Amino acid sequence: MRKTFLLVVAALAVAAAVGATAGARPAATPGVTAKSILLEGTYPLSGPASGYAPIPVGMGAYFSYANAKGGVNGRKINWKYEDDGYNPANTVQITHKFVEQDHAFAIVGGLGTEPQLAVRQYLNDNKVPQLFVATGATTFDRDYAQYPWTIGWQPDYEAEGAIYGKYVVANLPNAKIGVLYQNDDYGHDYLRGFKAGLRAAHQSQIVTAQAYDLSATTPPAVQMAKIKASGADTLVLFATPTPTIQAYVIGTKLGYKPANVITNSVSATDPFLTIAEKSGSNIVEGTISVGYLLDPSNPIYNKQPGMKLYRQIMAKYAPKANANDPLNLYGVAKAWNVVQVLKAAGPNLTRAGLMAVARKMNYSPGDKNANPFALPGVVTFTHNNFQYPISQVTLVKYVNHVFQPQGKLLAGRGALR
Amino acid sequence: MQTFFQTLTTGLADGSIYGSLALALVLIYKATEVINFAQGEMAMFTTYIAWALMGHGSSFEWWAFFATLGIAFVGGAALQQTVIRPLERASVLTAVMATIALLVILNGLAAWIWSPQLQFFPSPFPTSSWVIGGVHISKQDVGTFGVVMACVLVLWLFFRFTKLGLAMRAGALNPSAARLMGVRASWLLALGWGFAAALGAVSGMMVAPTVFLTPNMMQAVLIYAFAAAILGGLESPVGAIAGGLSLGVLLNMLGQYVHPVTSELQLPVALAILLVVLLIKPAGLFGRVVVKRV
Amino acid sequence: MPALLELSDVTARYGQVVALHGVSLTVADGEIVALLGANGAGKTTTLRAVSGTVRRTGDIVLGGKRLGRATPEAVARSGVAHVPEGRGIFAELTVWENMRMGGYTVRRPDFATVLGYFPWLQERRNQQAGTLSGGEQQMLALARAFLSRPRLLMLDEPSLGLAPIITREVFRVVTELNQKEGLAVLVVEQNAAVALAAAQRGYVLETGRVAVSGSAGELKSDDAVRTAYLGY
Amino acid sequence: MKRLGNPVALGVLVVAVIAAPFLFSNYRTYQLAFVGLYLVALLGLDILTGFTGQISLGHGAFMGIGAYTTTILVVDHGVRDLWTIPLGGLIAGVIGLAFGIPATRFAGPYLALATFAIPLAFIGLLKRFPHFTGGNVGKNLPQLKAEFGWHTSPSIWFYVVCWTVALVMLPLAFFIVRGRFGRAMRSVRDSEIAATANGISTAGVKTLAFGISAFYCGVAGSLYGIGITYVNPDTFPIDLSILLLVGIVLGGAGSLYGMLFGALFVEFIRISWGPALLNLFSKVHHIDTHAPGSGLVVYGVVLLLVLYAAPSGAAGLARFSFGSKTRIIRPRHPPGPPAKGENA
Repeated sequence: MRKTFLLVVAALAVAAAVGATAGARPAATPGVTAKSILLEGTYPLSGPASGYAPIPVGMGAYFSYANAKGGVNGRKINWKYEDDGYNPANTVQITHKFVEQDHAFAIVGGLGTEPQLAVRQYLNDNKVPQLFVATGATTFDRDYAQYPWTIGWQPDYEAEGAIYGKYVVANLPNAKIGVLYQNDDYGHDYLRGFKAGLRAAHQSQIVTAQAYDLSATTPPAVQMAKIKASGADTLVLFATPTPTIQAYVIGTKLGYKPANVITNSVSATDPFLTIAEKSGSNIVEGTISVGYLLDPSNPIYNKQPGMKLYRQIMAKYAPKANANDPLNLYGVAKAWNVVQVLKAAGPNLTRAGLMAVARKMNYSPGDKNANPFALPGVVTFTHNNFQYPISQVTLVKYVNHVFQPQGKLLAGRGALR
Repeated sequence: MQTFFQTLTTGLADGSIYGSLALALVLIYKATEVINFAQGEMAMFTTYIAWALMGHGSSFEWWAFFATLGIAFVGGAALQQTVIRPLERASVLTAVMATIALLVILNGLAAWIWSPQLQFFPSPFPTSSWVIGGVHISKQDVGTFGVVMACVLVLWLFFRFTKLGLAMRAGALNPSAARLMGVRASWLLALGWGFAAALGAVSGMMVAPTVFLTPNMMQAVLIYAFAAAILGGLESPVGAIAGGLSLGVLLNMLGQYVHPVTSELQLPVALAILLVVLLIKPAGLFGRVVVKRV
Repeated sequence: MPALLELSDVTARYGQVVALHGVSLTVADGEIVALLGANGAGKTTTLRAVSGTVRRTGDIVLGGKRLGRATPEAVARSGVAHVPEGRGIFAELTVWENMRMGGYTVRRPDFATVLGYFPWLQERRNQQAGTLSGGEQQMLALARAFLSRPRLLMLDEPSLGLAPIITREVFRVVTELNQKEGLAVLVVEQNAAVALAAAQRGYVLETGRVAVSGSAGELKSDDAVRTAYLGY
Repeated sequence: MKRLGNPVALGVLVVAVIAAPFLFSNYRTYQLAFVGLYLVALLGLDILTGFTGQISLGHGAFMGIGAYTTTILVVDHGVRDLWTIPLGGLIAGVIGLAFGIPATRFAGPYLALATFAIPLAFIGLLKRFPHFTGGNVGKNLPQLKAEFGWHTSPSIWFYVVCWTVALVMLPLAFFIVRGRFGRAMRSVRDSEIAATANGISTAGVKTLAFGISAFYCGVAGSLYGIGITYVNPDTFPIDLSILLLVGIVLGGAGSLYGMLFGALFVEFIRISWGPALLNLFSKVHHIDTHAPGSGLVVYGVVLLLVLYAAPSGAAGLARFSFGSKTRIIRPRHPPGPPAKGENA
């Protein structure tokens, strides 16, 4: 009799102890004090997607740099992030903690389509900015009316797919195309954009489209064999890094030599393609992709002022990080944009004020305030019903182990100055 | 016809990986009646060690391959003596949870020490393939199959012909009788874990070139190794290898020729086969049903 | 003759159940000693106490070496061969593999001499031990025990499940090993008559204590022992 | 009344549950609501693992089935979310029963392996029928609105719903475990041979235990879906099944009140205690607390320490301190060297 009684009392004591550490009382505007602005975000530091772990490190480096230069209107940025292991259930609980206990001013750069989908409604209900989500899923830009507190940042997958479609129409009008795409929203966004870019006339150029599931335990050998059998002379890869590299290697193993290979920008980074080449693939050379940021692993950008600034920041504020990893530069570039938007929102910061600024951004070379870490000429622009912050990209081609820019910037999303 | 042979060789290569890991599971189960859920992560961790020894994967070195086998052996034995032995008397639940704790720790440690980034792992075999009658047989597949089978053969010779190997087999069958003959039973359990860890290292190093080195690379392979071990019967080493090979070939054939088995259904299909086999033969194809006298 | 094995005030328990309450006995070099008693008297537990396969206290000395805290494998390596209840045969291994296990602790096991005593083992060498008859398995256990060149052989109810003529054959071989090879034997047996025929001395255990002890002749003539264990 | 569990302890628990929302912040109450639903899941799994001795690594998937049932009914068919809770449990329970029938043929480690496959197959099937399950994109659920005249924050209302269900299912668990069926379960756990000898159909008991545990996990799963307001295949990974087992071991398999401890651990280790432990540790010996994988190492080490320190978990400690003799889980190996080939 007494033991169960003791057990329950002991358990409740533990619960009470846990409860005691309630958060601080919220100031006038949550997350903002005279001295600081609290920004928080969730990232996969463990589990299958932990490859993206460098992004928040890069953001932290830029925020430290900005703080050292006087911060934002006299306030220092307090940047905190936690591991959700790419499991939406964790993302939801951690985001509740950010909002209800830590009283963060804004949730910044949350990574992963599904995790951010899981918290979008909650953040909008509580009127907390879901700023610059780290996912290219089109819904985060397109559905701004339904979710006013949510805004994307990087070029969305559908727009990028459309650019590849336009490229094929312009340069490979009678190519036979074999597509390997991931059967989740990531792959579907790319494929939908690609077909839109091809427009009705060229749909028939796609001779086969093979789906691949990320949770599958064997490489896409079967799919690649079918693409080879279809006689496609142009291979299009819309998959995350691991299956993309495996596709390159299996292609060579099967003796498949497509004339052209187009690969989505997420997987077409120098480190990943080097791995494909080292693993013996001989169809990597000549890969077509797109880019919108400077590429630290590519020596041709070393002379750019943005690259010099990036290397200084990383050396000083994130010495242990690998500065050649494009994910770090992605973090720094996004953090730059966050600081610009915070400055523009003025000294009496409010969440609504922040979103208003983010809805009307215009950082362009013309006004001498373009994002220094983006490719020269890339504009960060949002206005009324055009809520695609970065929608310009430049075609790049992988020539002797380096992505060479090919011609001028292309606008993925309709008319743009 | 061409794709049939290609699928067959890939299937045999995959199968040899599942088989070697399944054999490692059987080695530990026969000696300690514990299913080692951390077998996959032990293989992954030792593969990272090999990667570090090979100058962060710059080029494949055979000396590093054998050095890793040695380290894996010692590491496996040490793990048994420190983590598993104190729980020898505990319940099956505690034993299962101990190996799961090991799984989580090793996974976290690998990401912590070597970063979760995708890494290249060199293969000892060229990625080109022989072309025989229009069929592309990848040298890597044949090499993988060869290396894994060679290691399994060495292990078989050890168990069959050496005194220590015989003692380990006897210890697994009847530990108390073996101790009465002067066999140090707890040493043998450590040896069992050592061999299992070394086998895991072999399968890890052979599969890394295709699935690339990440802290989670072995999780998928482990599930198929479980299926192979059960298919063959947890008691029989021969069954584990046969189970692995047949599963590898079956999955590749299904993927190639049966339309609805798209990539996400490969796993459920494999597990369905597993359940069906177990319903017919609860001790697996080669296992023997132990009649228990009270 | 100095005592080869000496137990003084040895107790043993299974969990909370105490099976031996202070047993003392000795086995001299080259002597056969019988351990008699009803079921549950503690005969098997005594052997287990010596071989360390049960939690025990008290002094156990073999040829001057204290074995009180030794593990089973250490006891085996110091010259004690214990053929346990049910003989401890590895059924799935072949006869010859069982034999090799017998010689596990010896650098060059003396198969020739053993085959002298058990010639039929030669042509059964590749047969699975499990397929041997009860008597043959007992003989294999004896051969295996002898291969480890022990100083003391402990047998736990060798007659269990054997026909009488087989039991006599087993004891004949045991006696032969004792005389020719000078092997001391401590044998636990239900069949008191056969045991006392072979043994020089004996002890009778009751509920974990030594009730009666003496030479084989004394025990055979002792009325209490006769009615209780010899049945006439 | 004794049949429904120790009344005094239950009374204290009810008082505490009522008091909590007034004492703690909104966010803590939200977390404590999850403690409630994890308690329901752990009670179910404890009935299967603690009382019937069958280890399952698949009950995360039964929570998934409950959550998806609720989501599909609420989102696609407009059913009120509260009514879907028992429905989620029933459907999971039926599937649990269906799986229980073949599962009875496996023993110990084989069963752990077979159930290891359930969550993986579940995720595969979810993705195979995207139009029905929403596939990888998953589905959002509307946030729970206060009803029956209560106008309070969604977190508080979610807390009330979770703990109402928990405080109904706890005595129900006692009823199951204390009854004749409970004794049959314990005999199956302690020795299947002896149980069969006494005329207990071990297959029947195991199958029913599977069904009951799946029902409990299904109910917990639909609450989980309602609380997270989103379901997709990544939400029910194998780690969830492992976490539930960890809760059982920590709480003390075979003790229902111990599950309260287990639920607290399961909810707080990942989000609060794990990072806190890491920060504490990093002060002593400088490490980067954001280093990838560090959280996993802490979680694994804590689990190992628990296994060594208290193999029978918190409940075991409570019993130990009261000097009670009964072992929660009889050691599988009898004293002395483990006998070989004990089961198939």
